[in-house]
Amino acid sequence: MGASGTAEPKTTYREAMREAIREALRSDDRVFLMGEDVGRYGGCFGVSFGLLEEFGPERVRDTPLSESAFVGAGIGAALAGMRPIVEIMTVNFSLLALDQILNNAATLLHMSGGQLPVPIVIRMTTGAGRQLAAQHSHSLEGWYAHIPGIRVLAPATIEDARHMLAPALADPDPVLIFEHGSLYGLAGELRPPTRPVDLDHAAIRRPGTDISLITYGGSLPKALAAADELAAEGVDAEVIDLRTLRPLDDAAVAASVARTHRAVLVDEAWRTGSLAAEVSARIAERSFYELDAPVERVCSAEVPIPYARRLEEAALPQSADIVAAAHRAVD
Amino acid sequence: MGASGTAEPKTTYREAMREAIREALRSDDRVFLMGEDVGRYGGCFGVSFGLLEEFGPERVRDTPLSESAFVGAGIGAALAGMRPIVEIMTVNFSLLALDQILNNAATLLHMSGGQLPVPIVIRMTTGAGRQLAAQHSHSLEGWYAHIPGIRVLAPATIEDARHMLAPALADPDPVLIFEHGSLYGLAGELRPPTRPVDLDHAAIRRPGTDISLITYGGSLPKALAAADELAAEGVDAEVIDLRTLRPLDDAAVAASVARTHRAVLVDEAWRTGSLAAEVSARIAERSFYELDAPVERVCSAEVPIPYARRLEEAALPQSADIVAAAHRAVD
Amino acid sequence: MSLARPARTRQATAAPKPAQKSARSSRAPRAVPPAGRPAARHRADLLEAMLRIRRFEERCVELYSAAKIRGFVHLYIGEEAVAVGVNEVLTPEDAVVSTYREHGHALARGITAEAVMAEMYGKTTGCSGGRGGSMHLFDASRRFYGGSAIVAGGLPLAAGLALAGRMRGQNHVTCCFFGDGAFAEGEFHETANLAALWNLPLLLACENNLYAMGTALAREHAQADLAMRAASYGMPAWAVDGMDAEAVEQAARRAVEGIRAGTGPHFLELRTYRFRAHSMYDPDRYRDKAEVEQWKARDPINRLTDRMREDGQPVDEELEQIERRITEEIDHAVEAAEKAPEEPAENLLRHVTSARQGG
Amino acid sequence: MSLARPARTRQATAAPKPAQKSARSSRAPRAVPPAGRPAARHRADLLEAMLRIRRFEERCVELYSAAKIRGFVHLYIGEEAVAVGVNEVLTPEDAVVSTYREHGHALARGITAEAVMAEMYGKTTGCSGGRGGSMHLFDASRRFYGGSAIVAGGLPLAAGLALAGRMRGQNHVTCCFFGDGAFAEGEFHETANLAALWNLPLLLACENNLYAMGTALAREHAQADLAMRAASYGMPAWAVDGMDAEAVEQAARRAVEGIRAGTGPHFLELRTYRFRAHSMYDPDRYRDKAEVEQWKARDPINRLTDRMREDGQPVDEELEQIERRITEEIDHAVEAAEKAPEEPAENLLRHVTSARQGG
Ligand SMILES: Cc1ncc(C[n+]2csc(CCOP(=O)(O)OP(=O)(O)O)c2C)c(N)n1
Ligand SMILES: Cc1ncc(C[n+]2csc(CCOP(=O)(O)OP(=O)(O)O)c2C)c(N)n1
Ligand SMILES: [Mg+2]
Ligand SMILES: [Mg+2]
Repeated sequence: MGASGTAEPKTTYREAMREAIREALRSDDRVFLMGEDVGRYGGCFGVSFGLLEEFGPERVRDTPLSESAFVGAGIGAALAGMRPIVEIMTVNFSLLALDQILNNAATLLHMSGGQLPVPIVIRMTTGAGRQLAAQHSHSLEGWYAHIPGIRVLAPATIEDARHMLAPALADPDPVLIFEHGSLYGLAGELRPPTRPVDLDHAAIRRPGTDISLITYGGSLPKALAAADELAAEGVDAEVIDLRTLRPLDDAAVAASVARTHRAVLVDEAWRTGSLAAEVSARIAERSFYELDAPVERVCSAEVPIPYARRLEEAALPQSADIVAAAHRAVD
Repeated sequence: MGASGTAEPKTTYREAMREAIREALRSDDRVFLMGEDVGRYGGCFGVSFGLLEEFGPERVRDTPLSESAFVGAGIGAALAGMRPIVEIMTVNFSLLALDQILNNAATLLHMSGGQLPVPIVIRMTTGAGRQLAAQHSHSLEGWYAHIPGIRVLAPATIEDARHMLAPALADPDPVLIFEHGSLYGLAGELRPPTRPVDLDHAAIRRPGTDISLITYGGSLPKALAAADELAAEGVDAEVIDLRTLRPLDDAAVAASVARTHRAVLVDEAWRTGSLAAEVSARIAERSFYELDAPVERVCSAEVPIPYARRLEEAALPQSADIVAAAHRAVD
Repeated sequence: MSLARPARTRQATAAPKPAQKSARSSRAPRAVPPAGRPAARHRADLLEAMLRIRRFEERCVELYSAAKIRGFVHLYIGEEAVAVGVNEVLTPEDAVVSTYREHGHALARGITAEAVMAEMYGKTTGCSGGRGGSMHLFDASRRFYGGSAIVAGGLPLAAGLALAGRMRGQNHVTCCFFGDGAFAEGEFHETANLAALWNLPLLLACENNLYAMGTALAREHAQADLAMRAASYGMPAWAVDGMDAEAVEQAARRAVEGIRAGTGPHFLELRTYRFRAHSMYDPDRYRDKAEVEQWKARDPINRLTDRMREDGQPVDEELEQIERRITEEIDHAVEAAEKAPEEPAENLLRHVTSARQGG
Repeated sequence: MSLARPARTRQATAAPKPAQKSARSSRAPRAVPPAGRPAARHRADLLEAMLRIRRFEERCVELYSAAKIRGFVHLYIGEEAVAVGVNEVLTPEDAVVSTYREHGHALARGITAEAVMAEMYGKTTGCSGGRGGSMHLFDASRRFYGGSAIVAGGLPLAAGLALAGRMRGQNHVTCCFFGDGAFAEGEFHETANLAALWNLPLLLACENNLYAMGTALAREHAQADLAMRAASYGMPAWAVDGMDAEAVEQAARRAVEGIRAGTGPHFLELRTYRFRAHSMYDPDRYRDKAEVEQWKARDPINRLTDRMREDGQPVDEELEQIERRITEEIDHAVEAAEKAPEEPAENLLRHVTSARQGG
């Protein structure tokens, strides 16, 4: 990867993320990176490789296996004026720090009557698909999107991986960034942002007129593949990438549904209580009279994700499932 | 409270719960109660008062402040053939044990290919309304309802408080029971169950024809009050108590909506990502062509629940909000 | 209940560890007054600070009965020497993290009775704008970071405040109060290890009042010598008589000097007792009345006045003046709280986020 | 990286505690064979058990490269003496809780290479029906409770298994394996306290291999003498040479005898080292190659064979036979796994709940 800090000719999602962190560490001495194995090991998924050498152990800080303590310490450091980027290896381990996130990070500003903003960024890997079995395959970002006081991001493209971190760090409130494990290897040209990167709006990744495929994160490539397949059949699908899971960009969803009158929601979480349920409820509230067919949800089966490949594939949303759901909605 | 074990003339929700626990301890020596202050103190909300004296410290077991350890120990004891009832004082502290619940209790059966059922019952108080402020007012049962492998109960009546525990203990899988803090004082006549108590079905708490008010737990009294108010205006509301939050009784919801064609969902959780979102999504999927108006949700405002009474009242669903939502749906 | 006896200040038996990090004994000689403040004056200050807390909370009890204050209220009565003694050695730049039993910490830190009372009334003039209540007092200007109702939840936060101070090159100390019950939570252990590993400027002030709600120390902890266990993390740790403000102050001074000198976190086990129930909801059925009376005989306020008397200080006049000042202060606080405005419901969504309206 | 040196078995410096709960020293004399088994035979058994693990995992590496096995795979190579030594003293009625680095524990416990291999192939004949994979091996009939991929997540479970045994009047021991990294998690501390407080029949077997992924012991722990810290909970705790199967067996026997005699939980710090990377994904860039070589010189398999040779046992013929048996066993396991059926996708929702179909 290059070191220029802005646009590069060819990069991966992993490198884009790393470059974003590097830029943050360079440009603001209040920023530091902290988490398990972010330093010597180079990050569980290699995101922070090389940063320890560049910035030293004070600013690229390996922690013991103590999720609650180091996430809480990040919150405390943010209270005291730092801009910590805390990496939790994966969302699966974030449960151990959930109390700190919900009861401290998300709550201190309000509880203190506005005195204590918490400018922390917490990054973690999410999702399934690599045969890591039941305890290592969660998609819990929908839970986090339930919590008032925080912002939840799900970069699904190289551009968002590269450009969401700076505004996240500029946000005075806690921001959680969910990086789907299957995206790190995504490679492509990193284009400079076409408009100033904002964290408030969903993106239309593929415009279309017949049906809206609404998704985020690791499911975006699957939705795009499904849209291609549908196009071949003559169904023109619009693909919406939510990007920000909290606050949700209702307007973008409603606008898309107003164009297409049909929606398929794709979310790798278990169906019941998924973020897709919330999007569906909002469509029902806001676009009730626009809908020509029931909203479809393509989610994970309600099962602890199994190891065996065939079972795991059956448990997770696949492009074919999206296509089938679109057929149901269009027919 | 009486000691007869079955029906009593006059009782409270708290006493009904206690009687259910007493009966369980008496009738099965594999059952024990474990949690913070369940013994000498008599339970944070007085539910287990007197049980230590009756059953001794082995079976009514005070634990240190170690939510993860004692919930996990309950899971281990269940694996080894016991039938633990673990009390987590309140849902607010359950986050510290969430990893154990999600990654062990809910997962071991599947991960082990069916070898390891986990017959544990975990009880906890939930909800707001007593000016306990942001860290003590959560309604997170919707999160638990997201987890495959567990059953989630929300007894909202004295009868359910008294009679849900036995079938919960008989269930070979983990069962979570959420007791809304505002219900403990509920007093009334404890009628013997009209039909065998089951954990699979929602209950119609008030039949009606014009609109369905669908709720559970601590919001049931509010929904019933709203129904009375609506009745005075000539609107005949049906009140559905979900009772079991996982698995949801879709059929009961769909049947009610098929009768009334309008629905208001009442849920004390924050609106975004609430259980009400899931119910709304299911109505959209199953009853799309039955609906005459958008489904309404009456939930908590998206704010850490404030201490000040006026603010807390404004944050939580009130009967008046339910009535107003019903008006919107009916108009 | 063998452990629920008044404990003498005594040497913490510490495990062997690196030379500069040894547990030392702490006895309870008269505290050395801070330079420039005569001993008699200093003692009167300690006394006033403790009495302010005592009288303030006694008023809270009345107001709670009158339904002016709601929610969970946890009284500090009996434990005043701890907050007051520790606070003496902290500077305004130091940071404090507290628990739900925090009136004493807040008042000792200098948050006015008016601001605390208004908070408990849920008024806009409260130190948290009425949104926090008794369990969530905050004052950013005094670096008082509240106010946590999740047992042990403040500990990681405190480690972070300490870390930030160090990274920013400030020589500040962060003091975190927590209870004997909190010591059983995993978060305490993770934080103790992190703080010792990173050599953070953190004072771990464990208020061992022998109970976590209704659970006595011996039923919470396999090994009840908390200072010794803390020492196993490789940090200096003492047990201190928490019923003696001067002893607390002296122990805290030594700890804070060590912390400022760069020797990393220190642990104080402050042996104390709450004279009242756990909270206003608690029927207090799990303790012997005799035990409570035994501890009341060691009331930190009487202890200090007795000592002043022994040393020939004119304590009775002093007391009269102090009591008058405090009564006025509290009367005024109540009056002001009564009159203060409530936040209108339209403002419900304020302060959920800084950047945008709502959550 | 000063702590990442081969450690000698030595006395754990324990904090003072009640008389029957004292930390004792453990040296590494030749293990006393279980009654009725001649020493030579016993050693050959230990050797075979270790070699089975070693060869099995070497095959796993090949199969992983061939994409027959997927997911996360954590090798135990180098640590075999721990699983084998501890297992020797457990009865079939005892319970075992393990981690994601568990092939060794599973094989030592008697789960067949065939069942483990099939599991890693994701086949229905696997010991978890193919749903668990390398990190989640289970065998209820052997009271082998897996298989946890959340670091420290098995510890509370183990306490509960121990509690249930005691409540049911059985004299069983529960053995929980976990790493030096897990010792930093709050869950370890909560569990240690609970177990000691309730005097549970629990063996806490801490596999200190000096690293948690890429983080060396000295960067995880402020105080790296884990046995000493465990002793602060008031339980007997030893450090043991985990590269010596006989030393491990002897230490475990003493601990388990104590546990069965009712003296509550015991802690063993088993000082060991993994010769391979943390997992198949790990490029292993954080350790000195020289350090790895130094530890390989202490290979527990060579250690035992050398000792057998010294004592005049005919180890070479023995080895030849063992290797032949094991090769056959593993060949057969791979063959069987290759042939075994996959669970059809229609059965996806099986075993989510026992009572109903689906979640
Ligand atoms: C994580 C968590 N568990 C349980 C509670 C309920 N609770 C509140 S205070 C308390 C006792 C705490 O005891 P200790 O730490 O000794 O402090 P003390 O109240 O004695 O000052 C308990 C169990 C809580 N608030 N948070
Ligand atoms: C709670 C949690 N945090 C992080 C991880 C990722 N992780 C897996 S293994 C491991 C290292 C554990 O080290 P240790 O306990 O020493 O066991 P070892 O791998 O050395 O056998 C880490 C950080 C995890 N699985 N669970
Ligand atoms: Mg206490
Ligand atoms: Mg290790």
